[in-house]
Amino acid sequence: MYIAVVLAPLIASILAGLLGRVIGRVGAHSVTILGVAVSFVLSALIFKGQAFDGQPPFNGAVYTWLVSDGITMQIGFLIDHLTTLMMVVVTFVSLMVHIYTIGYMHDDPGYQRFFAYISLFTFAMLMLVMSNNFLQLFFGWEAVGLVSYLLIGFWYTRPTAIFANMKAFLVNRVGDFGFVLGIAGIVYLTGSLDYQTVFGMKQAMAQHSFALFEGQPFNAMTVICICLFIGAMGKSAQVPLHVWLPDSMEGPTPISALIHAATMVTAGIFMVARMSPLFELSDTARSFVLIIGATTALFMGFLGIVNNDIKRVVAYSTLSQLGYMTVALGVSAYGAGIFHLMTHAFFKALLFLAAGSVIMAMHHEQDMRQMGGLRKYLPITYATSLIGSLALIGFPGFSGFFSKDALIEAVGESHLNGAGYAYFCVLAGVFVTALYSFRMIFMTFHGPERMDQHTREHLHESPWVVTVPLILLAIPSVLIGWVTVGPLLFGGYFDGAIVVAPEHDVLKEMGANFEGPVQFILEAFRAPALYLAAAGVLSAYVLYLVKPEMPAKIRARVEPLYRVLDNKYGFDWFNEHVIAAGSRSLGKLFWTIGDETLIDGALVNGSARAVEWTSALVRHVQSGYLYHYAFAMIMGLAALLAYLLFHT
Amino acid sequence: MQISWPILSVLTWLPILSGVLVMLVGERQVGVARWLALLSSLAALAISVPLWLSFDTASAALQFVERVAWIPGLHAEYYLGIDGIALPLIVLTTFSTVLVIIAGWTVIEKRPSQYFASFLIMEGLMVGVFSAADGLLFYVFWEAMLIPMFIIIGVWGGVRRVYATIKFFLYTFLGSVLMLVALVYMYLKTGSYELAAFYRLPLTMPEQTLIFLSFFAAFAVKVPMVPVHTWLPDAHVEAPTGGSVILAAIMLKMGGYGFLRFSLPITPDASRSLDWLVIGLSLIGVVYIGLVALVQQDMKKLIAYSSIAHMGFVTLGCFVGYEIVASTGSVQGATLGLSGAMVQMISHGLVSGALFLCVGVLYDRLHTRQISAYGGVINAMPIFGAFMVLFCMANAGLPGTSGFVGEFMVILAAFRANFWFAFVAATTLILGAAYTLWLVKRVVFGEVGNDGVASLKDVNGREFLVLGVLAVAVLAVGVYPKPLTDVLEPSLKHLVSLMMLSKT
Amino acid sequence: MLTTILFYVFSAVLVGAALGVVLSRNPVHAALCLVLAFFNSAALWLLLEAEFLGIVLVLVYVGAVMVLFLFVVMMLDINVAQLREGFTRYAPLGAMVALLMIGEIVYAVWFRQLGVNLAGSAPALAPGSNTAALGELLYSKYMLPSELASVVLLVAIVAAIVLTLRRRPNLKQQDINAQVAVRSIDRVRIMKVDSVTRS
Amino acid sequence: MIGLPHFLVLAGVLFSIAVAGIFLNRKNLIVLLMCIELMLLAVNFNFVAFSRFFGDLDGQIFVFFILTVAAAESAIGLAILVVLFRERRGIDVESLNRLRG
Repeated sequence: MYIAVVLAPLIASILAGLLGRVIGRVGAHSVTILGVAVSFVLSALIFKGQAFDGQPPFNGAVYTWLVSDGITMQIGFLIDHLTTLMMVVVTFVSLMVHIYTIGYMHDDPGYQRFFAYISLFTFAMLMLVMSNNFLQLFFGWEAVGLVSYLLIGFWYTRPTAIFANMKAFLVNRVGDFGFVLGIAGIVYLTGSLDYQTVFGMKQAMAQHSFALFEGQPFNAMTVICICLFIGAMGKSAQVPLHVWLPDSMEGPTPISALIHAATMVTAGIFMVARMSPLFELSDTARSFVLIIGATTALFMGFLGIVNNDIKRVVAYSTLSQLGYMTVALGVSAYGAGIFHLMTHAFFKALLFLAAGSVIMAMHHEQDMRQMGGLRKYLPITYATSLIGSLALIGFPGFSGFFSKDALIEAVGESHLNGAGYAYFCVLAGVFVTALYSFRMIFMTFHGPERMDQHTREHLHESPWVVTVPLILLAIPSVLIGWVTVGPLLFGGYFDGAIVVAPEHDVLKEMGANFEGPVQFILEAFRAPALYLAAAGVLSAYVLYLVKPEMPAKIRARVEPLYRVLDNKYGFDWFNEHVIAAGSRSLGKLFWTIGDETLIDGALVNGSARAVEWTSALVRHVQSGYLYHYAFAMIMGLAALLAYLLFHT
Repeated sequence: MQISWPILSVLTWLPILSGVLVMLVGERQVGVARWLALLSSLAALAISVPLWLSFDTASAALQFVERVAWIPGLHAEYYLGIDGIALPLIVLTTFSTVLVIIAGWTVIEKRPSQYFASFLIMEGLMVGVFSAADGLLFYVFWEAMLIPMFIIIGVWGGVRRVYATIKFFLYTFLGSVLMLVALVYMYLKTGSYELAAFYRLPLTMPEQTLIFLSFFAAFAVKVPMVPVHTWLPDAHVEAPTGGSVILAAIMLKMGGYGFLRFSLPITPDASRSLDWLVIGLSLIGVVYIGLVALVQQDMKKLIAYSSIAHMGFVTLGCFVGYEIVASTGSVQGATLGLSGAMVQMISHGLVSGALFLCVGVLYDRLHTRQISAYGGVINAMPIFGAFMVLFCMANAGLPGTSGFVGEFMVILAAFRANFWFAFVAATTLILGAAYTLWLVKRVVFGEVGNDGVASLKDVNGREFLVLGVLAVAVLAVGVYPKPLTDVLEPSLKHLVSLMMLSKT
Repeated sequence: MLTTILFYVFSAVLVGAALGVVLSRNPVHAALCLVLAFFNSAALWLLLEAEFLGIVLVLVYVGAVMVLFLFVVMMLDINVAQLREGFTRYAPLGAMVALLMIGEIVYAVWFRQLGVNLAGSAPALAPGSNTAALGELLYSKYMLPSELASVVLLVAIVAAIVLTLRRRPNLKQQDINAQVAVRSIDRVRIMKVDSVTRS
Repeated sequence: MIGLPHFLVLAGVLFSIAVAGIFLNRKNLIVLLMCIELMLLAVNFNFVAFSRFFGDLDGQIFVFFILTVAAAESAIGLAILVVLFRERRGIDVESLNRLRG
């Protein structure tokens, strides 16, 4: 039954991909939607079974991939509370995106190919989420990276798209580089790839240490966890490896919603939560995670304020929300992290799809400065994106509120070193998030209409096939928090899957005085976060509606700061000029000097020339004159005779 | 089921004789020659199937043994026998020769019958190399194998083919002459050329070092390892498509096979003391060649350099066993490294063979290999574009394709030996992806480069068949490599036991 | 006592003749000096009681070879003047080389016997004539080599003829074979002539 | 008393003169041939002297063979000379260097 969940989208994608021409456009999207729907229903059933009927978690192998030198590598499934939750989220969002794409990609020549890719993506994500060993996790990890490469570069004739997809794949590969080293470390210590055996031997691993640099042993657990987290950073776009996410907006909007908001980027968070037993044993690794998460949360938020492309603003908000989830993992509040992941999946997918519908209405215009006052023309999109933004900034009662506030409180409680800095970042982040999300709302839906006349006539609400997913996503953005905060956060829903050391268990302390969602909301009025959010909304209102010329003045005064923010802290410049250009010039150096002149020139052709030179020299001895030869003979004879006489 | 008839001799001599026959059929009935070549290569492939099925994967001893006196004076015997290490390589040989003959079907106009004949003869000789269990017989096949490739590159090659083929021939020949010296020396000490006798022969340390270095000279050139690799890009650029497929798929494996069959078991102590040299060169190879591949302008040169980087993994996998014992004291992981090296050889054979075929497909249409001459090929040739992306992903080592399996196992073993080995080896993930994706971006994706590209016709039936079969093979090894590793496991365990015991 | 004097006289003349051959301007002079050299060596050989060889030397060399040389010299009208320049430039080097060689040989033979006892005087001769002994030895132990020697001579003769023979193009010669091989039909032709009655 | 060394020295002197002759003579091929004859004569000298002083007739038999060879050699030498002359109108050694490397 579990295999069906995975195979359904795979078969659908193969059908749509290879037989695209044969089954036509309608055939393609119906096959893939059927496949994803099947896996959604099945995962919902499994979720119900596990969550309500108390079925035990399932851990079994499908087939043995490889046996070598005592290490058996298998493909298998581990279905427990954490996996079922992720499965439901993935399949639900994927279903919404599938339906949404019918409208969005309506007149695109690569229609079947697109459906094939997104259902292939669902297959890869499910393989990643449901795996019970590191090999399959890594397979899912890279397959997801591949499909995102294919999807970002879907319109392969656009130079910016094919540059963005290569960049995305390479940055993911840098993350996978660390991930593979982590896996290799685990295999070195435990001799197996299976979660159960690895978690079983975690105490032994913690004692072990690697002498990376002579004489300086590093705790093995720290090294492995940091390596694994590097992989997560690559996939969930944490600070140094985040550069690919904003560029991945080059791809069609549905994939931004599916991949770059809801599922793929959360793979890193899921992986760290799954590896909680390992991360619990190394404080340094967790504080590393905490600091990276906090920096991403705050500093990516700033970029959101400055950017004018609607999709990029949402992308930066995703980056900062991912920072929040990483912070939650850092303070061992894995449950809060996953809870925020789930709620974020819904309202972020909603925001992306809403942005998509705005772009569709504006005939692929993405610059917010050309928009304004769309409230009248796109009522449903306006309503749903408002709900999404409220959920995003943590408006009391909305899903975002429960997960974000719980997360902020958890950071407050934790006393891991680096928690202070993280608490500050998280709180400042709340203000920044509120500022940029409502800046987006006001610039697009309120204020003067800045678009030109031609587009204004054609402004009309998107067809039902776009708006229905929006509404379907809006509902959970509001209710999901209310319903699930009790059982999920404090009810011990994750106990089976996530192991938290008692002294770190921040959620248990918070859970002590938690009586219900209503009490939680009232509780929030005492916490600073709420007021910061309100301040953010207010300042956005003032800056962008009441006095629209104010932002220009502020920018003039803090010109250098603005320029730093504008070119995204110089990461892109650094990657292009230092890393890419550096390795190219190094390669050229190696090739021209190393290969061409040194090895080829000196050794190979050099020896050939040496032979040629000596033979030319020797040729002159054969002069052709008899007397030269006679002379040579006599000299030889004389020398021989002399040797014979004077030497023996 | 036990094989009664001498399967290995048939597998060696059938292609050679049919090659001669194809040559005799000559230029008049080219059609007949072509079909005869295809039939004989299919026959060889058909024979290799029972070879695989009736191979007993439990024992590490030589199987399908044939032993007849050959040169009594020199005590050299016509002694054939294969074990788990040789079997996959033989099947890879027969498999890729069929593909090469199909691929070169109508493409070759100049003397096609001799073209096919030289491939068949080379196939027979290569099977001979893999199945020879007698030192002299191995050497004869080893040198004879060079001649067909010399002719293929020399006659049907590109513009600078003469320079390339002479360089290729002299380079490999110089190395292997030293090997002959070592073989003769050991013959004088044991009285026969039988490999098993060489394995048992006790050798002092200085002897072992000299013998190891002479073997190293022969096999390092063949692998090719970094300092002696400059012949490969020239040979590949100038070789015809079929030639560079066979060169990449099989010829490079000779070096790796040689290490496993000769250097490790015969001179274990010298290998142990000099393993830092091999590992160092392989790691340099991975990074240095990776960067060099990044800046190539010629597609075939880029793939040639990438295959050098991949082969760096093979040598790393072979010799990492010693470092594992040195650092962890236990042998656990040595066999993993070795089987990773073997799987990497097989997968590299498939993947780079396929990539060369792809470049061949483009070359047949536009007669240029420069990357700048292409762009947006996928618009004109969508099916070919899909194949090209798949094989490039396999070349970058994507899990689910065969490229990943070997590299993953070698990295696991390397980590056990030393963190930094794994660290440098793992950089291939980044470098490999970098140069391959950049190739894909500039060639396959993007706007239609020029009208030449716009006029490209998509893959025809023949090419689709060849690329399709290779794609299936690459995915099969990637998704389910168990049957391959099961064949390797016992012989590699036996090899590790030989490797580790000291002979001084 | 007499033999010593004779030896020195003959060797002196011999060396003089040899120098003459080498240094003479005119090839004819050189040839004649060589003849003189041969005669002197024949004499010396007689001193050594190798009388048959001495006579043979004179007969073969002087009789045949030197005649040949003179004949050739006469036939080819070589202008003597042109042949002589360039001689003096290398004279010192040549002389120095010769002296070096002579010095070494003399040193070798005279001062360092290198284990060979050269000193002793000549042993008594066996009875009977030297020629008879030579002949008997020649046809017993050296039968085969002498046959080979004759073959060498034959080859030389044939080679000399082949090298120098020139066949003039329009030479009218009898070709016996062709004459013998003629058949009747080559020469006789049957004609049909209608009869004419004389008036 | 005339001993074997005397004869050997004489033969040595003859031989050296002959070789110097070859070396000095830059022009005349005939003198060259004569010098060769002279050399062979010196060799014969040695043979005869050794055979006489060691009482072994074999040496003298060898002189026969040297004689035949010398005769054959000079015959062919002169034949070549004639052909050369016919070809070149001159027989100076200087121009005969076509067989160079």
